[in-house]
Amino acid sequence: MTAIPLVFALLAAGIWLSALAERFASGRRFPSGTVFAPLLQAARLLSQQSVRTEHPDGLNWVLSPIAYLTLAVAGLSVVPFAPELAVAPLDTGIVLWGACEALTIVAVFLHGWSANSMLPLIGGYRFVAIGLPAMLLSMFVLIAAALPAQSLSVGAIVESQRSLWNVVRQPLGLPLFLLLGLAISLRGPMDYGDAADLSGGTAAEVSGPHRLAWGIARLAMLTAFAAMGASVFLGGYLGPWLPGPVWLALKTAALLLVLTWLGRNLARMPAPRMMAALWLVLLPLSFLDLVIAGVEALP
Amino acid sequence: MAARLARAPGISLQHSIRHAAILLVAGRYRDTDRSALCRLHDQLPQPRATAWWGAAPLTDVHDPVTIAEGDDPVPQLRRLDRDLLRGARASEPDWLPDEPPNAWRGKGDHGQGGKGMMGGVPYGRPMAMMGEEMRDGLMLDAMTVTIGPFLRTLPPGLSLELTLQGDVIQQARVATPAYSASGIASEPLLRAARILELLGLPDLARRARISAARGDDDEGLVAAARRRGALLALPADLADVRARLDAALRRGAAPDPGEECLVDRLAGMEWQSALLRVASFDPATLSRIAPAAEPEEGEEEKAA
Amino acid sequence: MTAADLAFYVLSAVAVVSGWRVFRTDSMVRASFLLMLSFIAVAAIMLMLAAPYIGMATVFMMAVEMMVMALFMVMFMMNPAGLNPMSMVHQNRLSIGAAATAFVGLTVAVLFTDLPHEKVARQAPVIRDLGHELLGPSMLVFESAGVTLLAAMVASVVLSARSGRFGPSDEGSRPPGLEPGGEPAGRVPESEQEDE
Amino acid sequence: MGALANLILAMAVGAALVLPLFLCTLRRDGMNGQSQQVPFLGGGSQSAHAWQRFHIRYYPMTLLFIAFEMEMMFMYPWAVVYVETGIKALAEMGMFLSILGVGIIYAWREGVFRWQ
Repeated sequence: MTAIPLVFALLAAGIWLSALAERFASGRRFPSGTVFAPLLQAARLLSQQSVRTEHPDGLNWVLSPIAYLTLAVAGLSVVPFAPELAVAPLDTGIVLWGACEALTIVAVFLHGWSANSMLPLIGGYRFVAIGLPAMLLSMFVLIAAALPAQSLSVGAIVESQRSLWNVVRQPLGLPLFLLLGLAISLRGPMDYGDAADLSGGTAAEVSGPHRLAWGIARLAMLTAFAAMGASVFLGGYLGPWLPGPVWLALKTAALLLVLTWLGRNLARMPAPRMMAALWLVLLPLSFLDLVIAGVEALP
Repeated sequence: MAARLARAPGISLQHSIRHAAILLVAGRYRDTDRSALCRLHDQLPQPRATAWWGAAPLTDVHDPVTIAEGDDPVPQLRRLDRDLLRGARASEPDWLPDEPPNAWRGKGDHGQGGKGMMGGVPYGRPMAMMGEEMRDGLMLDAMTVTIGPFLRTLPPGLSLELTLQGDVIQQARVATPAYSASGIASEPLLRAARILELLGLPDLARRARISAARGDDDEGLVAAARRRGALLALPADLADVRARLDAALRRGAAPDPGEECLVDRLAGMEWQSALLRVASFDPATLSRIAPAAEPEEGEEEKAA
Repeated sequence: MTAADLAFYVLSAVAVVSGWRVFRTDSMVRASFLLMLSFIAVAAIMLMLAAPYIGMATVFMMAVEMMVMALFMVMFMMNPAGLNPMSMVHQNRLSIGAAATAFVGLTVAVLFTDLPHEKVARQAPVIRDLGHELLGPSMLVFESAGVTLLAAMVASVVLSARSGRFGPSDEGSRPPGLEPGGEPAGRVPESEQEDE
Repeated sequence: MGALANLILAMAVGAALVLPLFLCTLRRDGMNGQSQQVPFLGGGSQSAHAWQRFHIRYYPMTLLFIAFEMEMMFMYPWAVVYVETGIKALAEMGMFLSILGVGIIYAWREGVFRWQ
């Protein structure tokens, strides 16, 4: 129960930080105080009208951003802030995270589908083609991380890194996991849902408060994802001197910055090529990661 | 003109009109594009405004904001934006009549305008019907859409009528040709910027536009594009696009694409690849392979 | 009534109502994801029944499976978004019969089976037990599941992919006629078109 | 049970935080004219509803994916007992994965990972 405020504090800080990092990375200098720029942007969107398209699937159009954000919260609630301090310290933590990823694909697809407009529709379908195999990758690397912990709970995975972080022990894990993070938070080289070649893809038709909600949900998913990555590969709350939640926040922030940088500085290849690369190059790499983790974990 | 905007702080050009607040009409436009311009304007969310930069306002527009061609539009745009947000300037009404594309109300079993499974015009539009497929032979719905003339990822003025099955183009037709930009020295960099944007590299695209506006040569541009995988991301069947991107970044001459018509080259291509190919042609080639009917100067962009 | 009872009734209601709505909505996409909602509610009941792994796995599996089902439903159904209202139920008499039989059969099975009565301990290591079962006594089942899945993969590729190693897989194939020996009902192979 | 209740509570709070954004959507509906609702295509138009029998180009891949997803469900319990069981677990899973690897290689030879 006490962890719920922590979850939302981390989400708020993460959203603000990544919005700021995004602005900073784009190399634009804004005359009005940079620190408040995300808030000004939010205020502008709030003052705009939310346009409806012709006969949209209204219910799903509204539900999909809400579901997206809710899934980010659900994913973050299995992440421990300190020993035994998580909203839901479930034994099946990484399975729940996997379910969140799967449902995120559904939410993004529905967002593209429900506008009844061509560009969002293509974005939604294309996202599914990339999201599904990318999800397989993340499952394999998470299972690899669960091997030394002998448990599927995120807390146990963090505890298993007391001697050595997983990022060193399983060097392939984090890069593969980051790719999935880019995919499910719709950015950079894995942004097949909301890409510029589709004029914003699933978000091409949304404006005003709706666009604000979608943006918040995307950044919330990015934050939840970074916190998960920090826990599974960077030792989560472990660290000297400072209390656990602070360490988790610091590591999350570091991963957020890495993700923002990657998202803006890698080219996106056409979807068919990416799909083939995921299955034929990256999936075998995740098998290799599993084998490395397996051999390393043998008693 | 678009290149000059890229340098301006506080202005960001949007890909979708739904994300913008102000429609900036930059340069002269063709008479044939008037209806597209009106359609685009009406899609803006309220509160909204239009600025005419070196362009003649449509005759029936009330209280137009005009900017002379030689002026810097940024201060005026910022003032306009502020006035809109404060409510000092009223939001513009629709320019097109408030009526559905087809009359439908009250028809059909539930007043939805359609009858049977696929018949009629439910909610004002018909449904897509089955069409031939050229790649895997599955007969599913073929959808015909017109994109452009003011889509940011296409050369300005170019409008394509595409028949799609999923995201693969079955048939393409040039609805209106691109505005001629042959005389402009910075054109290769602007074209490279469009390709980079399609590859998901907005920052590099902006760098190319700034370099185009300054008129200097950004030596590091090719290396930066290479580092970010812009050339690597293009698959082997887009090798011609890769060569043209490389040439455009160096402001060199592109290899000759041959005599084949643009629309024939697009058939069977996936969406992103097709747009990449369209964006990679230089204006002279484009006017040859995508036949131009009435060459005219001008550019249009939208800004927020 | 405890909180757990209340949760059980609410989740059951969600499962039943969304299952019913599957057949009342016109949109294929809505139908698929209503079915997903129904399954998720059942999965949540499983979570309450001390089956944490199976419950979570159900959510996980159903999310991707219904996603794929939605793709195919939209691909092959006329009027996929239900823009013109239509009936989602067919062969009513047969379906009612099948449903009634299944319901009676399952009810009888539940009522007359001697189900185990001892409670599962709150902290029982169910996932670990499942793992030992898979790697120990049920090893053969586990490995033959692998072979079955391989067969499923090969079969789905054979049935669905046109692009083959040796060119289009339907080359020279002739769709069956509407009546035995009749004209092909679908696309006629190009070689035969030339003959005509 | 407590963990589940907390999870649901956190999700409800999250949903409640963004819901107000859509309440103001409903309020402004009146100013949405018919010509504003036309789908955005950069000035272009679509002749029919975008909702159609959408020709997805990766359908054989989705079927392969489902088989893989099934297999994933065996891997979670395996991961938990891996260290206890040792080399035997490695061998069994290696066999299982290589059977599925054959599936991927076959699908690749048949050109499944392409846009159909």
